[in-house]
Amino acid sequence: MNTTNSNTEITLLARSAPYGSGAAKLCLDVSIAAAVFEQTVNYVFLDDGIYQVLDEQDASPINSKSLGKTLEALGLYGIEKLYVDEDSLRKRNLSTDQLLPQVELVNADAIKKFINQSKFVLTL
Amino acid sequence: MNTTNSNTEITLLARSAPYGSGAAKLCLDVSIAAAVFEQTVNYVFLDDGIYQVLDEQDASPINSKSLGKTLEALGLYGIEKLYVDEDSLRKRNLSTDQLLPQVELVNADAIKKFINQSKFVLTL
Amino acid sequence: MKFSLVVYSAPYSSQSAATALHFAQQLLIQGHEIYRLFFFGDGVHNASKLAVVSQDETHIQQQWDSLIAENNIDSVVCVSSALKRGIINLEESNRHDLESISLSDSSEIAGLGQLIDASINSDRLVNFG
Amino acid sequence: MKFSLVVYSAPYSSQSAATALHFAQQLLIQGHEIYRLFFFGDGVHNASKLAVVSQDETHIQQQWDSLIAENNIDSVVCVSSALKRGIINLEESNRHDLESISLSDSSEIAGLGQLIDASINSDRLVNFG
Amino acid sequence: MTSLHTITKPPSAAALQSCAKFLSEGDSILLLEDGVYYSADANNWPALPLGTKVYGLKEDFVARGLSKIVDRQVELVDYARFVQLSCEHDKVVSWL
Amino acid sequence: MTSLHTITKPPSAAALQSCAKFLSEGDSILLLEDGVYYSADANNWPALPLGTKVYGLKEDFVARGLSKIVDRQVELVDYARFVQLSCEHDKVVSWL
Repeated sequence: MNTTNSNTEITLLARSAPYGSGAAKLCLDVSIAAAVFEQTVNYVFLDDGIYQVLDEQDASPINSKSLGKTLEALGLYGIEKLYVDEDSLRKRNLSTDQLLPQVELVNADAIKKFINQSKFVLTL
Repeated sequence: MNTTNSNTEITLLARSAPYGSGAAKLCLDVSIAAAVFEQTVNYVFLDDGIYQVLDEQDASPINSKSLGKTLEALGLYGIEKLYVDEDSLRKRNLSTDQLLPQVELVNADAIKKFINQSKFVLTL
Repeated sequence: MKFSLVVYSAPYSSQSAATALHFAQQLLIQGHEIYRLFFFGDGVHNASKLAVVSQDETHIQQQWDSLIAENNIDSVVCVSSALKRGIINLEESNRHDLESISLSDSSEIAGLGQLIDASINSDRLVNFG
Repeated sequence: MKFSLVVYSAPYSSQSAATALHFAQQLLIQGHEIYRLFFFGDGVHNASKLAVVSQDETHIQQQWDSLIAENNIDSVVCVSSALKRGIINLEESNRHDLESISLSDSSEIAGLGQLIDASINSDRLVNFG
Repeated sequence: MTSLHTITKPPSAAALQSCAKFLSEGDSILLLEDGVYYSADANNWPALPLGTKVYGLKEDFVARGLSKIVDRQVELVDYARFVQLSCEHDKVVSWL
Repeated sequence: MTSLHTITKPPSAAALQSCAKFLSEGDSILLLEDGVYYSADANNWPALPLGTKVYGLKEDFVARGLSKIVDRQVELVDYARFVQLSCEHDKVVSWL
């Protein structure tokens, strides 16, 4: 494999609610793989993906791992920021104090820029 | 099996667009099975299910069978009417002349009655 | 009461399979009867015996298999959904020289008539998908 | 150009698997190179060799298998998606005494690194799901 | 003939909006799986007939970090009560 | 860096509405699978930046009975052109 000697920018647009479907988990797995192979990852939460970064998730009652806890720990892999589309947040009547501490609100122009400068965009 | 000596009323609420997912086809299969076993079937199309009863479907370019054609032929199994939620139709800017000839527009009260009097309701 | 459950979703792709399993376990705890489990569409993957699940995840297929076998429940995968999704029994395997079987021993392949029968002969039919 | 395709959906449950297949066929017709196929999530079911499909339906798994084998394409199913969905090779089968194999001979099991590698080394990565 | 309507998809799928149009007297609603997000978003609630009981599956609220922001009209229940509700109503309608 | 954005879900999933917020100059849209229903429903079109080309996959329009009610701004294309469009843009963004 020829991965380590080139750096590619990847944007992940996480648009699905966690737990109900497997999409959020797949997106998370891609983010970790990309970070492990030293690619630059822009991890953006929009639409129902906003629900992935809600604070105080505890998935033990449904025998799952808490997605929020893993997202919180992504700094270990060099993914320091979780970008949240401010428009999606507003539409769901949520505020940043209900979200994980790592989130950073971004507007549509910032997300457009991520998409533009990335080689590869994945929406899940 | 102990099916033939009792008649049960079944309401199918078809809410998915055809072809994109397998849901519409599953619902159709249930309708035929129920009719074959001489149960009473109320086949109701609402939300994106409206798209199932669009006229002039020709799924040969995507190597599928045309769902519309099979729905048209359900009279053979004793399912004479395809009930269409008028509210869903209006919301999609469609009119009955774009739909299969068998369709009959119904309002929410009629659908509520179907649900009420059925032993079993399936939404797909 | 006599319940039948219909499961439309595959494990790990949708939470509904786990919800259905939990509901079924609770039915038995409360002394209700499960007349039939019917796996339909992607739900047929719940009855795969080839799943290899890591220790830290719930092995949903195995839990279904145990629940069904231990309680002697009638469990059916829909024939038209199962075969094209690669869920096959010994008979289909032999017929098509596939040399492998993917359907759990605790479930059998049958037609949609079993779903209609369940809707007639159960007090409640509950859908999970 | 060098393309890689990622397929997230199972055949028959979503049209996307058929769309991806059609797109891949057209790529080869136009002389493009397919660097890698990566089956992810429910997409791993495209690489099942146990599907039994009736004559009047398109056998999507078989068409993938032919396309991959005839054109010698690098085809990968994601290990973490595949095993828990019952898509296993000889090695996993032996390790867990399952006596059956569900993965097509034309595909192999590998990790997500292969997806990242494809995103770096292809001109275009196209997702279907 | 009363129904227990189960909602498992998030508000963006608008299943509760459809369901609400067809509710009869004595019907109840159970929010579970991703349906629990309705509870966090008052804007997305359709008008429900007066007296419609709304239940929420506690396990799914806790998993999603919503147990503290439950809408006041939602009563949290466990699986045992889910089974009881299925018996108390004449049928279960699952809005898949 | 231009993108070809593919929309495969019906208008009720609102993927085009999200996609529209992030379009850059030179970007195009391809409606396919259930995304083609956007073409039948003018109410559901979000505002697109001036000059955004919208393509539709012909096979999927015919399958769904929509080939006669195509919105005027949609240009029908076949799979061969789909592949070409993937090459002409710098990347493909699939709104799954």
